[in-house]
Amino acid sequence: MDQFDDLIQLLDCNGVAVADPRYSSTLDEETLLGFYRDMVLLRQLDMQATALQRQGELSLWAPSLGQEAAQIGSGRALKAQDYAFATYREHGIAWTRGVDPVKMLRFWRGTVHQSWDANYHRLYGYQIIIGAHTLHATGYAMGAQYAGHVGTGNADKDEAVIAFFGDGAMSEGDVNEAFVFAAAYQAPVVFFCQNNQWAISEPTKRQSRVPLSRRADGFGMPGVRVDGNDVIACHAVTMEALDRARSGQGPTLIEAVTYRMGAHTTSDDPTKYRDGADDDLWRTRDPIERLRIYLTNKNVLTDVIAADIAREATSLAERMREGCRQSADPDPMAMFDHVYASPDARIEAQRAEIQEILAKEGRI
Amino acid sequence: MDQFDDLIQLLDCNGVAVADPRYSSTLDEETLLGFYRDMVLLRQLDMQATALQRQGELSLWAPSLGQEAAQIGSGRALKAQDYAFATYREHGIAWTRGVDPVKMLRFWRGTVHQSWDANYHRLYGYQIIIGAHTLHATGYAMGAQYAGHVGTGNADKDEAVIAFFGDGAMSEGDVNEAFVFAAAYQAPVVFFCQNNQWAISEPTKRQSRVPLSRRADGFGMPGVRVDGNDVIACHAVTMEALDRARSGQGPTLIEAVTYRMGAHTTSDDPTKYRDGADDDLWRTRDPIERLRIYLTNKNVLTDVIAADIAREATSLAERMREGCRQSADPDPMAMFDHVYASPDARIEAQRAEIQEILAKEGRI
Amino acid sequence: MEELTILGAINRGLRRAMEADPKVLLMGEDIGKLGGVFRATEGLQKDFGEDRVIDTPLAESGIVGTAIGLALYGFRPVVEIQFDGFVYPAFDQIVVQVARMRYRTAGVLQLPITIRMPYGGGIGSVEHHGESPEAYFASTPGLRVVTCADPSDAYWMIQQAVASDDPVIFLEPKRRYWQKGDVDTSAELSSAHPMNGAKVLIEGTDCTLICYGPTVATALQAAALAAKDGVSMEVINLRSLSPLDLTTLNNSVMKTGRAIVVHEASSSGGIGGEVGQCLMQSCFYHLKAPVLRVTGYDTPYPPSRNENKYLPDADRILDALEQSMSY
Amino acid sequence: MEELTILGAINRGLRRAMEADPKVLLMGEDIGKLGGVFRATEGLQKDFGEDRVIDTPLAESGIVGTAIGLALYGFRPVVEIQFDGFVYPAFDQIVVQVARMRYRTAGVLQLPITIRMPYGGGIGSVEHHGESPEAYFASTPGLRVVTCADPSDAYWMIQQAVASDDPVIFLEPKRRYWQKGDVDTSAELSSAHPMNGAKVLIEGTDCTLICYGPTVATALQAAALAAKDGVSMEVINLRSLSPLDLTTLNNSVMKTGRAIVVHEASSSGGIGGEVGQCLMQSCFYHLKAPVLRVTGYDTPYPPSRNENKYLPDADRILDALEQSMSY
Ligand SMILES: Cc1ncc(C[n+]2csc(CCOP(=O)(O)OP(=O)(O)O)c2C)c(N)n1
Ligand SMILES: Cc1ncc(C[n+]2csc(CCOP(=O)(O)OP(=O)(O)O)c2C)c(N)n1
Ligand SMILES: [Mg+2]
Ligand SMILES: [Mg+2]
Repeated sequence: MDQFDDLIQLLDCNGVAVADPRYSSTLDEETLLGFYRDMVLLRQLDMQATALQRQGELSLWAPSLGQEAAQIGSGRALKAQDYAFATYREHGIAWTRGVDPVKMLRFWRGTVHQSWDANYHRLYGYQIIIGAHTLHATGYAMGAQYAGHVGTGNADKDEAVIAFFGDGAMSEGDVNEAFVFAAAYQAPVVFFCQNNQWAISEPTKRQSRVPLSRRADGFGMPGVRVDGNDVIACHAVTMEALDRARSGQGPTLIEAVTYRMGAHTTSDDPTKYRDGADDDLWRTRDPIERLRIYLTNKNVLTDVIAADIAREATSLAERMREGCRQSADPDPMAMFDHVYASPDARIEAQRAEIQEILAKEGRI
Repeated sequence: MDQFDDLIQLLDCNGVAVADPRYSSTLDEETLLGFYRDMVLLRQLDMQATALQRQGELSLWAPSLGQEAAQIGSGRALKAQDYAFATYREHGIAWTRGVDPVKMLRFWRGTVHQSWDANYHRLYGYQIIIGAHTLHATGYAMGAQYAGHVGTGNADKDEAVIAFFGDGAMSEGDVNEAFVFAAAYQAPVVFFCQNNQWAISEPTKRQSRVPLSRRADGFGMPGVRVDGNDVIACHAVTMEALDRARSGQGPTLIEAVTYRMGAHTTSDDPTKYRDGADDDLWRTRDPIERLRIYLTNKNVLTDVIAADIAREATSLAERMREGCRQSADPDPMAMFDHVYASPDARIEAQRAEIQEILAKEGRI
Repeated sequence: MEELTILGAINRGLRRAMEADPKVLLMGEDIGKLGGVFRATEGLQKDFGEDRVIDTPLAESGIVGTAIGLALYGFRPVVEIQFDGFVYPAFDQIVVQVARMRYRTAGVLQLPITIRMPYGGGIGSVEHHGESPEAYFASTPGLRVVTCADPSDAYWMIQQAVASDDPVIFLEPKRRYWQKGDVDTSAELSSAHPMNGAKVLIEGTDCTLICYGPTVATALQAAALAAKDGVSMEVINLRSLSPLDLTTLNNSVMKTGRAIVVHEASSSGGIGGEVGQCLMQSCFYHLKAPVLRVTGYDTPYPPSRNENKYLPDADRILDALEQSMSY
Repeated sequence: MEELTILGAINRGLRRAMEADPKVLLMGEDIGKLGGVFRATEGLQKDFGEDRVIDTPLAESGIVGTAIGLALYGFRPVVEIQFDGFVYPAFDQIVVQVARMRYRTAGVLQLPITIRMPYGGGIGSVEHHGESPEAYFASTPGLRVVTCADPSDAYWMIQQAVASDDPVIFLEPKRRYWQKGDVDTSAELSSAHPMNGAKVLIEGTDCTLICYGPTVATALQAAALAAKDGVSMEVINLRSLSPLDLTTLNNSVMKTGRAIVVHEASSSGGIGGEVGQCLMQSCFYHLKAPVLRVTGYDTPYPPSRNENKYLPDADRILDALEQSMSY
């Protein structure tokens, strides 16, 4: 089957609003302009981080390039009380959860293991272990249930949880166990799979010969397949799934069909395993461009506003460069903190030992 | 939905042959009589082993009571060249693969870790780790593919693999990963899930709120839901799935809906978690009784033959009792064999040490 | 004072922990109506409900993984792994996620999760039901690994484990489950011997016998026999396998100059080697003999009809004692 | 003689193993077209086809579990785990199934599987990319655990691992992947130094320095510095972490009376303690000082900007040497 068959779509590749029998969107134009701004800034953020890695300021970076609609659309569907678990690629989710891009970089620079306060942003840090966090999200959602924060009818209190992962993750046992637990307990969790067509060098068909969204039914939850480059559709399906979750109707699996326009990470070389043809096809489906056309035609996105956003993007990039270069290296002695809730004799002895050696060698 | 809706059935609970639009059976009456004999002897085997455990001859036993049709029907569908992977409960499969019941007992007596020669019987030994062997089966099936023993059209050479497991196992990551691999490589493997309604004390609905067979579609393989107490139907669906596998058409998931009439194991006490109501319902679906009625009505199962089978059962039980009691304890020094392909210095030193101590204490 | 079995003490300890803190949840396979295959949670679902004593789907990684989420939400999950041999599917979640959450987040997030499991051999069962995986966990920074050897420790240590803000691997010596002993259930948790401290069970002068969990009873038996032969053994119950209470061990070995470590797990890579190495470093000039090990062999666990020859027993401990004294 | 990097030597060794035995298969994530994230399998799929160099779905337990089935069918799977930090989802299949198959079946079934993985720190990457999980495997009976430190060993040991009828955990020191050295690719496999034997790299008289994998280069550097100060260190590359080549170690320590073990993994429960305990037992009267350890700390692996302080270096080895000599 064609990978674009039967996708839920509300804005087509040419920036024309289309109707879908299953979903509709009531977003006003201000909100859509906001999405556009988010996506432009996210792309800027991503390109700047990639550049910083090339300049040796970061040890690694996983580009979100091309996945702006999937991330902004779903991220903006979350309410303040919701909680999200994401991977190393979901900078757009971190953005929608209010994480300062400068902070995001600290993980990639090797300064810290987790860039931001998970509880403050209600977003767990970048998860590297494929799929592991889908179980954390499910357990967190079970917690909301046991705490009585689901299905009370209070739209500002009821909580939902969302887990982001990729097409490759669909093969991990943990992700399938998360489906089992979520369905068994009808936990308020949304599984948002960004099918960006690749797991490093492996195409999605190496993981599955049928659309990933079809996996849902057999676990006893609805599966939704959405155009992952249509920010309006991604927002609509995520909103609906989160509402279902909050109201106690259980989990949903969303497959957002998108494309990893860049390399897997800055250490990857896609030319080794994919040719340009796909890139060209997907450039015609660019998530930002189609919304730009739509908003321009509607005269919502004027040249003045476009210039404002461009300026904002430039200064964001500047702030990232400075923030990154200025960020201090971690205190070596911090290596020994927080292994346990209280100090451990072995570890404290090791701390003292290395401190002495570093001092002696004048390395500290 | 009613758990019996839409089950593939060819012989109903009253022993009447029924038509099914999807499957039919062309088994002659001799073969069916053979199935009847198999099931009667399997039940005898199981009851005798349970008794031996009570008498302290075995440390444990997992009863197959009630699952005779699922095991004999599927087991008899295998060809000599096929390979099977089963669990601690599939004595009926071991029976159809020609394993001497006396040998089966050695594992449960604590004499050996594996009761029989897996390669000779083309049946891997009792697997205790839930689901682990579904991956072994899938890999073995991939091996048959790479070796060119699949889809050649030679019905006596083409190989298929079958993995047996339970309803609880459907929740394990390994089983779901096995589905992923089998579908990705279109491996010639049949996943035969005996849904006996219970995983120790947990009912199937704790694992899944939808029929287990529905899991298949989302992984890209057919799912079949069969009356697991109908030996004819179990045989038919397994035959068909194995043929598909051998001819290179890939994996199938079969859910055989049956019932664990006995305890989980001899250490279990089902009265703690289930009432007699289910037992009564399922007694009316007894797999042996319905075939007995059918064959009796057809005058295939005469009193004379029935008496022969009864005698055979009695002598089997006798042979098991004697064989079990006579089976020698393992040589303590065998504990140190076969850790590595060649002797290991550490281990040989440990062997020598304990040998000396046991000798000194006159314990050997 | 009440007489309880180790199993009964764990059940009572769990009950008390649940009464003390409404955030405490139990999760596992068959722990509800059945009360667990050993009945450690018997009666708890009836009294605390299905939302606090949760029967889970059959998936160990799923159990531990969702327990992590529950802990992040603010609950204190107590996970039961049905048998030692079934913990490995959850290994990734335990050593990569549970053990490191506090460190990874520089203290922002913590996971007060207790993972209980019956462990050790000697119950005459089939493969995977007699294992001693403690070294895997004890060598993982961020985990606390403890084990009990009598009803009083079982009762108090399980409560300390649940109350701990660090994740705790709580190992229950299954073949000693029915061992009886007095427990002062009226005492305060705060007055209990610290979970991470070893205990000198018998004072002695000639050799320190270090044991834990199921081998404590064996060690006491050996010490009694040695005493008959006029050899005075100091028996120490390690209790905490990580972190190790080296202070108590050092004080003893400084005095005796000899030590033997006893455990069911294989020798190579086991707790005994770590203890021995630590004692060599801390008591080098005091050691009259090398620290010796009496352990399971460097093989997988054997079929149960051989387990009585695989498991450390008094004969083997006395043999090691003889070796040690001969230096 | 050819000059190769460790990475190139592994690639060449795999190629030679595949040429020598048509039953040899490679499996893993991204090992095909991409040639692996480090390019260890570069060009092999092109030359041997997709049926012998198999890109797998993203599931480590699935990879090892299906490799078991393939081995049962008669193949010799070589599994690549992309990074040390991603091996844990496969832990159950490795320690419960792979390690025990021969023992479980009393020799009827064997699993000649090689599980390769880049390991160790120092490449400045994010969490999970700098781990040293060797102790988990070395303490598991039934597994052979080896690691290489130079191109020649890499070339020969990978072939020996693939040819071994026992399962082998093959650890590749990723930060040394690009280290160059001469390899006599024209020699016979049979003439190579045995996979399970340690190697004395430098003979010395004052102290034995035991290292393996990524710490070998560090140890050699420290030994050179010590030599300048007139201290003669004997440097031994362990190579096989299980089983341990105690004969070579004993011979050295009997001579030097001192030993220091160096590894990146945490100290507690690491290989160092096992080696130290064994040496204490075998060389008790010859030890002039306790065996000392220079290792990673008892913490999870730190953020990469601190790793150069976490990893053992010459300063720390020389400090330990000073301590050892001061006894
Ligand atoms: C358990 C585990 N195995 C392997 C890896 C190495 N790895 C990192 S990203 C990746 C591919 C993930 O693909 P996908 O799930 O589609 O997410 P994407 O990178 O495309 O966003 C792999 C194999 C890992 N991080 N964790
Ligand atoms: C990995 C693992 N976890 C837990 C167990 C303990 N256990 C043994 S049988 C069983 C229930 C299995 O139920 P099911 O898969 O339905 O098979 P059945 O026993 O009903 O045939 C459990 C939990 C195990 N053997 N392996
Ligand atoms: Mg992807
Ligand atoms: Mg069942």
